[in-house]
Amino acid sequence: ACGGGGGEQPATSASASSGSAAGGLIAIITPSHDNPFFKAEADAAKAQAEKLGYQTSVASHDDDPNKQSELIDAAISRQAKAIILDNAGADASIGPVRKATEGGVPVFLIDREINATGIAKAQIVSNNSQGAQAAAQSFVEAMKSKGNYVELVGKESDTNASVRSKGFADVISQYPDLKQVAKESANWDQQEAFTKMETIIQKNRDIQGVIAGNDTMALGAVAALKAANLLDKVTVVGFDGSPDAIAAVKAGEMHATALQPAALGATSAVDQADQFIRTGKTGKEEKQSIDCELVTKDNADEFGVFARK
Amino acid sequence: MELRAREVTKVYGGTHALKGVDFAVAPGRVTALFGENGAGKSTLMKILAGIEQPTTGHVELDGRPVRLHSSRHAADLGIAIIHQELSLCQNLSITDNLFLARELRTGLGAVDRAAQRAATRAVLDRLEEHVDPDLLVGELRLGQQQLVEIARALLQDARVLIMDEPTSALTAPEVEVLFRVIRELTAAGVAVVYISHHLDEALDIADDVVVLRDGTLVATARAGEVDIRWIVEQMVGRDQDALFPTHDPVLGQAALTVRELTVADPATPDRLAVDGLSLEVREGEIVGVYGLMGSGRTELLETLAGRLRPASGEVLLAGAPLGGSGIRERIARGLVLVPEDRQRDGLVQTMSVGQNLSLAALGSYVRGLFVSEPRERAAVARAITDVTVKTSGAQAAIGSLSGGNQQKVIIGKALLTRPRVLLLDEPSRGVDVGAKADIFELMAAQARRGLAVLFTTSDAEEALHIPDRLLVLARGALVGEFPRGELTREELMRVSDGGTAQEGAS
Amino acid sequence: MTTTATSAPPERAAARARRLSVLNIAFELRAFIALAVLIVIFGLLSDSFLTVPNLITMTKHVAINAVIALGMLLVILKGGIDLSVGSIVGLSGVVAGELLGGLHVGGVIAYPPVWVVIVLCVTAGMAVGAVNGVLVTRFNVAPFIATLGMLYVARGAALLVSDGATYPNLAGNPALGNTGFGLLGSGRPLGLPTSIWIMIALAVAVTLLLAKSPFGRWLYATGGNERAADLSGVPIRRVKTIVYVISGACAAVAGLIIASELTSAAPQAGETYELNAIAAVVIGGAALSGGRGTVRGTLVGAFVIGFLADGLVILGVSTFWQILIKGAVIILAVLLDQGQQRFKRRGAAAAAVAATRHHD
Amino acid sequence: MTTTATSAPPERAAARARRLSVLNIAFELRAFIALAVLIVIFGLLSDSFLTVPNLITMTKHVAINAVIALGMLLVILKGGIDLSVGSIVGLSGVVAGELLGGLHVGGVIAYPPVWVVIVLCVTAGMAVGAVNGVLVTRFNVAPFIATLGMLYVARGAALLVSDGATYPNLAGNPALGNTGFGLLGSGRPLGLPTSIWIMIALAVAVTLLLAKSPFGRWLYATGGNERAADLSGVPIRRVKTIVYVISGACAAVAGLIIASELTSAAPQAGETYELNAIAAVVIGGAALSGGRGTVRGTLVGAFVIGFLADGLVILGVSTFWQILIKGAVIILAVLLDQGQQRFKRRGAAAAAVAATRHHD
Ligand SMILES: Nc1ncnc2c1ncn2[C@@H]1O[C@H](COP(=O)(O)OP(=O)(O)OP(=O)(O)O)[C@@H](O)[C@H]1O
Ligand SMILES: Nc1ncnc2c1ncn2[C@@H]1O[C@H](COP(=O)(O)OP(=O)(O)OP(=O)(O)O)[C@@H](O)[C@H]1O
Ligand SMILES: O[C@@H]1[C@H](O)[C@H](O)CO[C@H]1O
Ligand SMILES: [Mg+2]
Ligand SMILES: [Mg+2]
Repeated sequence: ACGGGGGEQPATSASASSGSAAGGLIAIITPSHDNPFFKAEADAAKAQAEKLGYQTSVASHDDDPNKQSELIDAAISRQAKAIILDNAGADASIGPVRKATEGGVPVFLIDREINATGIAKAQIVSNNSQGAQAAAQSFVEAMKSKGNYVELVGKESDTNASVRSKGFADVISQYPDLKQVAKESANWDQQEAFTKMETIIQKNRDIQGVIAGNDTMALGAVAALKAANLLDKVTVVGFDGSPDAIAAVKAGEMHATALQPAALGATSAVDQADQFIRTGKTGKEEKQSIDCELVTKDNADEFGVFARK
Repeated sequence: MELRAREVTKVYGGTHALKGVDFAVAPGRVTALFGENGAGKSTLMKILAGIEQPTTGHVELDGRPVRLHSSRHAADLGIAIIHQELSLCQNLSITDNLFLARELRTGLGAVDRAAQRAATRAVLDRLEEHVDPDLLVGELRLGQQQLVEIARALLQDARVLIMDEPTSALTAPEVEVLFRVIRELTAAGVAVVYISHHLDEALDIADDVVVLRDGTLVATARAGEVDIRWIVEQMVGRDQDALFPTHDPVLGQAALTVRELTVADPATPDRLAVDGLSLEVREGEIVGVYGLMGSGRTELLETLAGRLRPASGEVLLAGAPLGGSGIRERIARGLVLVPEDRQRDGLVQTMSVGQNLSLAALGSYVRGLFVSEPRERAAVARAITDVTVKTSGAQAAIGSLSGGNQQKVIIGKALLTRPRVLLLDEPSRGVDVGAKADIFELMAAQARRGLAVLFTTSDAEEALHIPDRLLVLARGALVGEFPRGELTREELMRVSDGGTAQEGAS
Repeated sequence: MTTTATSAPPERAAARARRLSVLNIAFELRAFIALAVLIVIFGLLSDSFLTVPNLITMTKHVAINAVIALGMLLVILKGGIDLSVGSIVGLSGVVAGELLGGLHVGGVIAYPPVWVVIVLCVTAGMAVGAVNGVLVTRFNVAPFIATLGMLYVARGAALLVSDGATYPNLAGNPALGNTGFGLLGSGRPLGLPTSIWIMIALAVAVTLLLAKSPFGRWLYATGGNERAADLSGVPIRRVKTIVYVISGACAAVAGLIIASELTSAAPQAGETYELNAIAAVVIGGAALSGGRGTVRGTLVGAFVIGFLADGLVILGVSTFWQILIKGAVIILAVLLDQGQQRFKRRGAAAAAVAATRHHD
Repeated sequence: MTTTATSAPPERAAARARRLSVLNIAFELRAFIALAVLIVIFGLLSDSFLTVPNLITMTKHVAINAVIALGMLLVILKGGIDLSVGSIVGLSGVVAGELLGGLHVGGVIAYPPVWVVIVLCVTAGMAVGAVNGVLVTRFNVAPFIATLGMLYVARGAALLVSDGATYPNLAGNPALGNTGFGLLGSGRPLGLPTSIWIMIALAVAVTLLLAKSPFGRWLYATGGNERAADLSGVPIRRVKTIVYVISGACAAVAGLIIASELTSAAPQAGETYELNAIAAVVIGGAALSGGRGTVRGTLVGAFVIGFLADGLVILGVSTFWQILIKGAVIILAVLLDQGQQRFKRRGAAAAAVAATRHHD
């Protein structure tokens, strides 16, 4: 398949057993491959692990905590050297992460935190709060500090959704002339965001802005606004910095997105895992946050797949 | 125990099944209940057995009004019923069926299989049916299933035993065994109600005779004082001789030729249902096939119609081999089957009378892409008059018709395909005398028009009177062939189970 | 000793029967009633609900489910069920994405025009349907299981072909002669979105198919009594296979509409859509056992589900309540049907008693 | 003129019956065969598959689906289907989370002990099942629709109660006397995880229920021929209601196991689990039309699905292939059944023809 925008990463198609056998197995578990964000982090982790001489296995838990738990069991059974995990819920994942740790398999979290420390060896997440605030700041400027706006929220079970929502609010609430006319969850999903946006427009066409918890939802909103001939009057801001969103920023359809350096986070998680496997230490704090970068028309050319070029 | 229905009325949807009927059964006697299809016999029995509630009126037990809430309640009061339609679970063993909802239990509350099995053996022995109690009912032949149904009623030690068409699938020897058991029961003071469309058989066993017509009780008598002619008159107000039309065949070419046909039984494939059978039916001829249950008549006809695949042999239509063609192609070439089981194979219950009639010939009403409504309507209207269906119109729901009229619709459907050969599997089964006469008249009329008619029957009188030529089948093989009038009833009986008896004895 | 039921005087009973039969007709429209109730409630609670643009938008949303449900109706009329439609929605989008991105044919990249893309997507849907049909008819696999298996197979295929990625830009390129895909979603011939026209066209086609063509009659007969249909010469296997093929085609069309609206195609599109389609058909009065059901009812069923979802969003009802209310409405709509049938039966009995009272 | 067929002497008929039943048993093992094939393939391809700890781990995973499937088996034996089990899994966890977090009773907070929590969770599952049962039996709603509605209602309820949030720490507090919940998931009496013991206990209980109790006979009868069962005095409504209640209870137990293993409860847990449970029952040889199916088969079906999923993960097969292969295996397992039956018929027919030829 010639992957679309999401798949442009020069995927290492090396077989799982490539590299020196000495390395052992690193299990990479992410929510699902249908979001370019998850795919990018899985691809980056896989590439880095194989570069370092490990075997890899890539699996997805579809945001089902029980399935995640089973995948972790499988990794323990296979005596994986480490697990790189984008988890299925900040609370629901604590038990399984502890199980892995107790089973001798260190866990390195990426993208999403869990509500416990001292269990995972590392929690490398984007600075969602900072990114959301940066996105909101840019949003406010484009809106000239006034007007009606809609917020699309992510999946309720994902802490990132609420952290970002709060980050948006922290900034926007300082501008009394910015009025939130609707706030709907679209579960990170493009089609759902499209339908909900269309309906919201029917309730109120007097909308000047849309701020979304991730880019798939932002792009769904763009499609709806375009269909309603409202896009040129509405500022859309997203989150993730997915290649599709960057293309939309370049095309002037979106105003901005907060890019999460997913590739960096995943690579660095693998590096730390490697370090830990070899030395028993990561040499880093457990909680690490990577700042997001604001992508606008001015700097859009500087970015590739969830990373600076 | 005396059971009585008082002024009982029953309304189903728009039909008035019973209109103020008074009916009583007496201990130690067999009451035979007669009536055409839809006269209300089963409905009356269902009310006595607690399965249906009367719309008005009530049931009395030993002179006291009772409300029988359920079949279970009636059973607890000593009323047992053998249902007209088999009501067995095919997926359970004989024993499980006999004790369903009356399981014997061990001290721990578990089902006491050993005790149940022993009791099952005993009751089956009484019916002279020696089969393994652990066999699934679905593996039994229809007649054996009916015996299981009877056995279940016997097990209940009822004081009133209602038998609604208990023998429709039984062989003559099996019927005799049943009659012996009935006499034992009445001797012990049990009241028996006996319903059958085999009028002679019912009159044989009866002490009292009751006739229902159109939901009303029209006559009662002592069995010794009446004969079949009288009963038929009471049932329909018409003479029995009208039942069998005269038919002088004008024979044409061979329309249907069958050579050395062998068919495996679809239910139990390691048995042959049709075994090296050859026959021929000519244009204008009515050929009958007589045989006992399980003799393979249905499989023969279904194979000819293209539903079953033969293991070997050849079928020719007007001299041309049919080869492996399917039902659709055979209908197109002029061969069509009226199946044995109306509800299961004949009717589409969700469609109207008209839609059922036109179904098989729909292609001939098509203009362009669509079915031409005027053409279809005209054909349907013609069919309704031709086969004399009594209905409020082509739009009526098929379920609103009586059994006989439903059967006529199926025949009408077959005739609309303009067949050259008409196959009818037990066209008179479960149909009352009036409709029977109509159906035979129809067959004769079609034969006069040059159709070849091949039909099966389980009724000896019909077998002797209707066909121009009679074939007798036993265990899938042809055991005899007789022109009309060359056979007596006794000879027919001997030929048809003769093969069985000789072989079984050897 | 004798107790008789209270017997109303004949005239009164007859009047009651007449009244009941009027009610009957009213109840036959129960899906309409459910829809009317929804519209009234939402109309009262929100000013923006009963505006023309909103009705159009909601209808556009309904169209996707309605298109799938029309195919599902045929399968259900046959007495089957098709759980694979949601996956076909995803697969169809993926095929579109793949083709619009260009086909590598012997070293060069060919860009098929949009109509070819559409035909091939629908063909892909029909192919999945054909597999369903063959499994059900030739191999006697229960429809629930055959299409459940294909639910996974088609979804897996969509994910494999796309490598899990979304096809981002389906607008096409004038230089390559493959623009126009977006019109399916955003076009508005005569002021109505294309998807509504597609729904209308499909509804008319299916209505004609069911009411006028021999195939329609065969389908009702097969669903009503397969054995009887078979013996009447109805080509039941063909009928049964074709309904799955049509259902697959309808789902593929829905997938195309979605991909075109978003001008992007995600392999996971359409998850759980089968449930909405089945619900629409059943709310519309069809029997899951086959042989009973209409296009009109199915459309109304789809409107009930779609208007409910959008109305709750307009009212700002929380997502969680939306889920719960949807379940309750599905059950209530079907309960209405039961109530109606019980009522009808009682009415008919009353009429019959009244009639005979007259005669006696 | 007269030709007579050979007639089998009684002994031969008996022998035939015996032969057939041996064939039957051999074929009844087809799910076993599928399982054996899987085990051999995975065992050959991966060293870590056939290790005792891995087999235990996989069986633990199987247990959750098996527990749900055992309840589903009863519903399917009755000729019904229960789509709401996945939502009950989520609801049960939420109830546990809510109760372990303390009940506000008139100003004070009460912490019920773990056994009370378990009882109440199972009761909640039974309550949903009872609603399913009442809808199906009293209101004649088709099982597919009734339980589809409850799928949404129960999920909505779980989300509303929890406000969408996960209950984070179900370990309990010694001070409050409500510890021990985690043991359900992490306990290992006699070296096996508790969930495996639960599965075994439930399997034994359901086997006894089906094979030994009158209720079992009634259930098979109701599924085989409801009208006949009714006429025989089987309390069919009660039977039908009870199977939904049991199914709800089983799903709730599965929800408890999951919550306990994760020591947290998410309201969205169990999504689409109904499909796995149905697949297990059907792969295990049950007929969706009712009246046919066994506990043994259902367990094997659950093992097939579970071992397949885990085995593919261990082999490192990509998620997308996993989905596709799962669908293919469901279809193939059921095809095996069809092949078997056809085979049986053809073989027997050939034998019959051959036998008579010999005699002639
Ligand atoms: N459940 C029912 N619903 C509607 N109508 C019914 C029902 N049962 C019977 N009827 C109608 O009531 C009438 C009497 O039927 P019933 O079965 O009692 O006749 P019967 O004398 O037993 O006929 P047969 O000889 O065919 O068994 C018929 O018109 C029949 O169509
Ligand atoms: N040995 C058997 N085991 C199971 N079912 C049988 C057996 N023999 C016959 N049957 C079934 O009993 C019914 C009647 O048998 P069959 O069709 O062979 O004979 P028939 O002469 O047509 O009898 P009928 O009077 O029922 O038409 C059929 O449904 C057939 O499948
Ligand atoms: O951070 C990720 C991404 O934003 C994605 O778009 C949705 O899931 C979140 O957890
Ligand atoms: Mg009757
Ligand atoms: Mg027959």
